[in-house]
Amino acid sequence: MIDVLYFAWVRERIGIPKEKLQTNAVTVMDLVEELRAREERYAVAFSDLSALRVALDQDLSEFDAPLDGVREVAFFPPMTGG
Amino acid sequence: MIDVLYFAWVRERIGIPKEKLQTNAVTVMDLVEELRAREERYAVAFSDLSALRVALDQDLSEFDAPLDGVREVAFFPPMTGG
Amino acid sequence: MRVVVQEAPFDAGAELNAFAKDDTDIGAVVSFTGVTRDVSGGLSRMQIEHYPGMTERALTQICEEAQTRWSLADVLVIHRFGTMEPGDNIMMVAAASRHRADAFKAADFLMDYLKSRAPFWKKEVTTDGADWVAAKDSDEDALDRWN
Amino acid sequence: MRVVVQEAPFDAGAELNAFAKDDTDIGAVVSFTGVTRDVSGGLSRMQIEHYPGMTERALTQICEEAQTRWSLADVLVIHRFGTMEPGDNIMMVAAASRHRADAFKAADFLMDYLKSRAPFWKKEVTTDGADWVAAKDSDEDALDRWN
Repeated sequence: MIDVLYFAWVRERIGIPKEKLQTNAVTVMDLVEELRAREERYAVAFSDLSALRVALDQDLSEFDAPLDGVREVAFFPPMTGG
Repeated sequence: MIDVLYFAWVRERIGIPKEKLQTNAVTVMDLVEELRAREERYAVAFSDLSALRVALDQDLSEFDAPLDGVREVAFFPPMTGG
Repeated sequence: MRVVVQEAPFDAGAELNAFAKDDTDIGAVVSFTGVTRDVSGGLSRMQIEHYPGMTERALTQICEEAQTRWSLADVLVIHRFGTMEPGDNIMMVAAASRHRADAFKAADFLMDYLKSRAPFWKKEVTTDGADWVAAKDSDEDALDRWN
Repeated sequence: MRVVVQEAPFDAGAELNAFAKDDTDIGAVVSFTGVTRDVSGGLSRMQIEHYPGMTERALTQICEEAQTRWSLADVLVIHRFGTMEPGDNIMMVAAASRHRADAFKAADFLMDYLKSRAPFWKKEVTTDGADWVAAKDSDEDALDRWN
């Protein structure tokens, strides 16, 4: 089981801030493909990956990174703090 | 008559902060030569012009600048504010 | 080093006065304060979302990186989340050093990294509706200055 | 624009909070505070001499130059003269702008020019005696950055 978190407009499009998933995805990209196939709202949220960022266990990462040992995946748009 | 002001170690070496002088000096350099010739303390204070700065009527200037119309000349070391 | 992530307002002046107060060998303190700006004249409020846990972690890493790059006596980052009115302080950073160049560079670096690497997202609520603020390419490009 | 030359101490935090308070379209405030530093551990006090009249004139010119170079909502310079103890604030500058890059550059510029172009002279009084602080070549060289 893996915790998947969504922030900002990704959270709004998917409609929930967080969910627990059972997945066999090897990389972040595999997980994205699984999510896209689930429901239209996921397909929309993940339609343009260049507009998305991913963090693995609270460290910024890449879409081709492996999920092995990861407990928390977060998807969100580019940050706009400061 | 022209007001001549001295600051920091220039003031300390010459021993006074300000004096009024009657001069026919055409440029700042002419005035410096006049002062150097006056007394040892002036010669010492003006021995190394690269260690000195000059302001004419409260604007930074150069040693070859003309004194025509100038009412206030100030000599001091490079600034160390901030 | 002090990293604060909070919903409550903070007093930038009081923070500046308290910062690096006990260091006797600093000559320079640079601070940056980010203020909720009413760009269009129609902003009613700004909402800031963040990623609890990762936020503190990312800000701490950015401060540590600044401390390895420059000789700093102290570093401060305060960032708010929640709802802000126009004119409210959103965040501040401060860097204290013996030398002014280090303090300036560190504060500038902290801002550039905080902007694009700390998980905050701004949403502007105007009379016309609410919109997520888009990240600027110029903010991402600014990071190249530090490579 | 506010240029203050005074012997009395000032409250940097209160100044920061009061600065650009009524501007609704600023997003960024950068401040620099210069502190009396006890470099050798033996400093008992710092004496700062200045050139009344020219000081205000030079600081005003430097602020005006910053305002022509960057888009600034407000600029502040406060500089003390007289006797300071270690840890006392000597001076501060602040710049407010819509954009952080302008505020950073303006504050950095103000400091570089103030250091080498405003008529202040520091004298360090230590247990070994009193010495005028020598100007650093690096401070003069720093001005080349703005040409």
